[in-house]
Amino acid sequence: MNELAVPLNHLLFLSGLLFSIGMLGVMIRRNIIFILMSIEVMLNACALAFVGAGAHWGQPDGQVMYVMILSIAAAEVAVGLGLVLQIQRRFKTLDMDQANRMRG
Amino acid sequence: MSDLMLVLLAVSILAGGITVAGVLVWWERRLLGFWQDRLGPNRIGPFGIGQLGADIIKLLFKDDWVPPFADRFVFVLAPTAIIASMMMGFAIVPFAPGVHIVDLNIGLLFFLGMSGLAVYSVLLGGLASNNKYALLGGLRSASQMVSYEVFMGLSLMGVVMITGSFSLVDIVEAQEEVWFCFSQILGLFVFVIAGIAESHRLPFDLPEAEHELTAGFHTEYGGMKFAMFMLGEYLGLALISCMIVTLFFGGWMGPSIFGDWVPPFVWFSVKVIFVINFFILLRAAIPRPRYDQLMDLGWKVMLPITLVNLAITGAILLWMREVV
Amino acid sequence: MLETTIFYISAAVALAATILAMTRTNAIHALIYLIVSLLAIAVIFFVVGAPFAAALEVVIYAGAIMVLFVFVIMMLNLGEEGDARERKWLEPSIWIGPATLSVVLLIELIFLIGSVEGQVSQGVVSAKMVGISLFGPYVLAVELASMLLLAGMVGAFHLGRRLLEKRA
Amino acid sequence: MTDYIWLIPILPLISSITLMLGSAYLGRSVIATLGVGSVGLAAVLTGALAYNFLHAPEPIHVVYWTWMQVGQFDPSIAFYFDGLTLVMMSVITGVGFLIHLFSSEFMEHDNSYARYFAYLNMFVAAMLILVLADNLLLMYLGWEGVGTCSYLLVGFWYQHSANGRAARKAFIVTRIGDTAMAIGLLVLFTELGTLNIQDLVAAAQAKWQVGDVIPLLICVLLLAGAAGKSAQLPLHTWLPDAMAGPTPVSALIHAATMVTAGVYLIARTHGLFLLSPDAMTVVAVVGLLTSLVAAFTALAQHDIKRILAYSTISQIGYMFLALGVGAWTAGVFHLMTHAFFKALLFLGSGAIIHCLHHEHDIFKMGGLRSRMPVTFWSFLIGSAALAALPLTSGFFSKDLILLQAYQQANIGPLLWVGGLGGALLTAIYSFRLVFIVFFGHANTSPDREIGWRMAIPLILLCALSLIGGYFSLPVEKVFPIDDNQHPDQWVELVSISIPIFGVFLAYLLFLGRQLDPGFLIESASGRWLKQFWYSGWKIDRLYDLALVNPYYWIATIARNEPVDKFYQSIVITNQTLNAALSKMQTGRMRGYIVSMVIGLIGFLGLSLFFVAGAV
Repeated sequence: MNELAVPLNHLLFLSGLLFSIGMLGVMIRRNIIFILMSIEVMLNACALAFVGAGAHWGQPDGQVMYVMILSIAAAEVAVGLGLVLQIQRRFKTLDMDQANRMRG
Repeated sequence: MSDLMLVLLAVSILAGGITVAGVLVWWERRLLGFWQDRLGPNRIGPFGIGQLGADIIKLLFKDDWVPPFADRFVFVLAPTAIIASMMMGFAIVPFAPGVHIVDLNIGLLFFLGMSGLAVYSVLLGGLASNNKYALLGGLRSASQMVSYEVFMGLSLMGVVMITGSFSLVDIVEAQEEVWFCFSQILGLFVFVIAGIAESHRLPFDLPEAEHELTAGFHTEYGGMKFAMFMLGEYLGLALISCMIVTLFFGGWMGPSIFGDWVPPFVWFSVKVIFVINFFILLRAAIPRPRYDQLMDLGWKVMLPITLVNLAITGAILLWMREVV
Repeated sequence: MLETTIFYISAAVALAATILAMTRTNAIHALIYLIVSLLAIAVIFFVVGAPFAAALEVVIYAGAIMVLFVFVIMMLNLGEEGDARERKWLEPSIWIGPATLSVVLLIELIFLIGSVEGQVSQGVVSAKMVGISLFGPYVLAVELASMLLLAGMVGAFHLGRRLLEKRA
Repeated sequence: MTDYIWLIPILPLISSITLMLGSAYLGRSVIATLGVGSVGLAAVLTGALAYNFLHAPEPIHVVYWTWMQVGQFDPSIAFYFDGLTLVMMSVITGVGFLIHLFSSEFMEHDNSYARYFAYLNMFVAAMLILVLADNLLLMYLGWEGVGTCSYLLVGFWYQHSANGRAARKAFIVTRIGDTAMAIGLLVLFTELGTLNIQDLVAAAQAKWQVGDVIPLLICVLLLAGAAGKSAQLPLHTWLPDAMAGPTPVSALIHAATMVTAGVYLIARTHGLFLLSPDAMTVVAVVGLLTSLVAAFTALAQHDIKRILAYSTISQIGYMFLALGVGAWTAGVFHLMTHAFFKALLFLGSGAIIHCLHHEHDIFKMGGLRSRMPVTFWSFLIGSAALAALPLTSGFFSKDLILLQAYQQANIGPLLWVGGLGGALLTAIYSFRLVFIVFFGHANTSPDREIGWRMAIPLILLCALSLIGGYFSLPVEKVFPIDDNQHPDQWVELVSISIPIFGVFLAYLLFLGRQLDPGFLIESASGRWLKQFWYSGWKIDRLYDLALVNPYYWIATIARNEPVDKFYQSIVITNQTLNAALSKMQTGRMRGYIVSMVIGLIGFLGLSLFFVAGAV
């Protein structure tokens, strides 16, 4: 696979673009499920950057970080979706702005 | 292998896979009839072999109807997912020395990934039908398949530990001396059961249990789309059988007492047919468990067994490394 | 050159699918696009010589995490009225501000990344190498990850269990 | 043949862990088999080790792995095995096995059978680590391990708060000594750069002259640790209270093994003590004073176990006396014989208590001679050995100590006279116990006779108490050879005759009643003295007045001191700021996200600015 001729910064651009899109999604959506999905996109963008950098140096460290991100994502989704079910049951809606009772 | 040969092989696997899946429908019904003391399809052609053609004609010419309450985009997408992923899964199966489409260094993980993607077909089919039975069937299959995927993956790690590679060719070659069905008997046991659950074949076909859920996730499907689900299921059966043979029964290798006059591909086919027949026998012989029993079996029996298997294998490997 | 082409095609697919996923009103459709985007990223991983990451992306991200999403959406059973509401929530007046912010961030990122040089691929980093460094220098991180997963499992169980008990 | 040394401490440890984890699932017979069997197996292995060692008496040093590595400090998990270790291990596993066997019947009807054996096995493991350790840090691990087990076992019947109090007292008082010992270890390490005992002694002898100050300091600190663990003056007050635990525990921990750890520590580091004659004199004086104080106290007690506890303190005082006058072999010898006969006495008292419904008061017993013959004979033999009557094991060891004390350079005769006084008292109180409990008329009647699992350890320990004096310890290579002259004949004669005279006196006083000390006891000063001795020379009271109460007082007034006000103000400031900042919690998630993004953009902008600025 040595004939791959992609500059590293193209890959990082892709990662940055995905990250921005995911961030935009987090900011504009009100449905909690979409917010969780957007967070997944952001995590994936980070993972892409890590793996790309690891590939650039030919080191496994990037993929190690990818595994860590994966476990974070898995834990986050498990807890997050549990919360989604709870919110749906308590507020009868998935609107993030309705769940605003925790304030100072 | 040249590119042309590769393309030919790929095409023949695609065509062969679909044909085999079709033949399997007939073969299963014949065998079931035989084991359950009834006749099975025997009207059309010798031994009822023409039944296959009749079924195809019926399915092809049926009205391709999408229920108005369904989510059309997802409804149409769902059946293609299982066919696509199962077909992709065949890409890594080594049928004979050198006869495989690609020898991935992550072959086993690729197989796991493809069988993981097959979940979507059932899940999305159930969801898009907008039907209570279909939804329940989809929910059941999602938890069943996601759960059993865990031990399916874990049960294979013993094999990977012994071989030191995810490549299926390496795994087959590592069985030169002794097949892994002896050293990995626990892994084989779990993998067979998880394989049945993954392809939701009869003892574990809770997602489509007729008496509870009519036909489960594919209640609303008919015609060609239904045929694709069926095809996907039989392809899955064939793929799991190929994997069992490759991982635990030495793949294309035969017992050495037979010498090498039997071609490897024949060995492979014989073993696969044997395993498929075993699955059909299971369907004929074992009643369906309750859904909670199925999940209990998975998390409370299978998972501990796989973990014990992993621990034992690891300990023995470390010990052998110390000794050697 | 085949790999390079594949890379750019997958990048385009990933971007398009992600944008589509972020703008759908139907959660299931958005998820399907997201899965496509993940698969495209898996292909990119494979092409840049990280087959292990690619396999994990398919097995765990697309095969397990996204299944959980679908699962939850099935349990919530969002109807047609949900779609209409989502459409109302996606008015330009809502997203124009955040979009500006994102674009500013993107521009900054591009400036920062722009100075990076070099090619991506230096050959394949095999699963074995990843495993060796996971259980070698990064073993503490593995332990931490296992703690995290345990905490996630306990948390999810706790949240879900209360749900079941209240219903019963 | 050294391969299996590690098995000896590991076996009880594994059994202990199994019992802890599986206590709910195991039957009583399984628990007993595990608990007793593991120690029995360890004893068999120790026997095999002893057989090998006696044929080829070379010290064995096995390094397993480096425990930790911090700069120069790299203690290892390693065992050092020589004659002294062998003696200790034989006592721990041999006597320990007999006591475990005894316990299996004694505790049979207790609800926490598994917990008991788990603790007891853990104790044996920790004690073995203590004596096998090749460095002082690993030894300290075992040292604290036995302390923990002692705490757990003294408070074994924690349902009564008094037992918990006794356990805490034992723990805290020994902790005072342990802290001193830890400081001693730190000083040793900073001075010599190693904690390995053999290296350390060699380095110390190379570095310091005899009589230097630093060895004196180290020795005194080590002595404080030893005094805490071995219940020597002034840290002895925990041991009588520790009798709250089950009697076999008292036999194992508070008579035969743990309390002798201090003796072992000093014997093990005798190379350091040889550098500091002053420290040795302190050891001898502490030992002598302890032995006298405890002997007087034992004379006035009513509780059978407290008598034995004070007797233990007194006997360990003898061992310290021996160590202090440089009679290393005699001290360790007395340690061994004392383990035999004191375990015997404790187990005998355990048998009595077991059969008399937990009666502890000796004046409520009596006439048990004919009804509990096995116990009677074992008690008689044990008391004879304790009183050092000729031909018993105690005689050989105590006689050796007294003779060597006489020859000590400065204050030898004084130590000898003190020791003789102690011996006389020992004979009196031990036979007072025998005469009151087993002779005279019966006040209570035992409801059962002991079973074989209690009888066999008693009989075996009887045999050991009788013939233990003929053992010769394989410690010639460990300790410097005594080259003392043999003292005059009359010294020896007096040493032998004093215990016999004591027994005779006890007979006159408590059995024959030819001597009636009534007028003495009834007099005002006699009553006061009796009360004084009964309360253990009022030392507990003194500690309460001098230490405990002032501490409470300081703690009470320290609650409202001005420094606290300063910290209060920090708290108030924080609370105010927190109230202000928590206004920012609007509860609107997207607000948070947007502010995070703005912050991110700001930081990236800053870094961009600096990158650009650098270029």
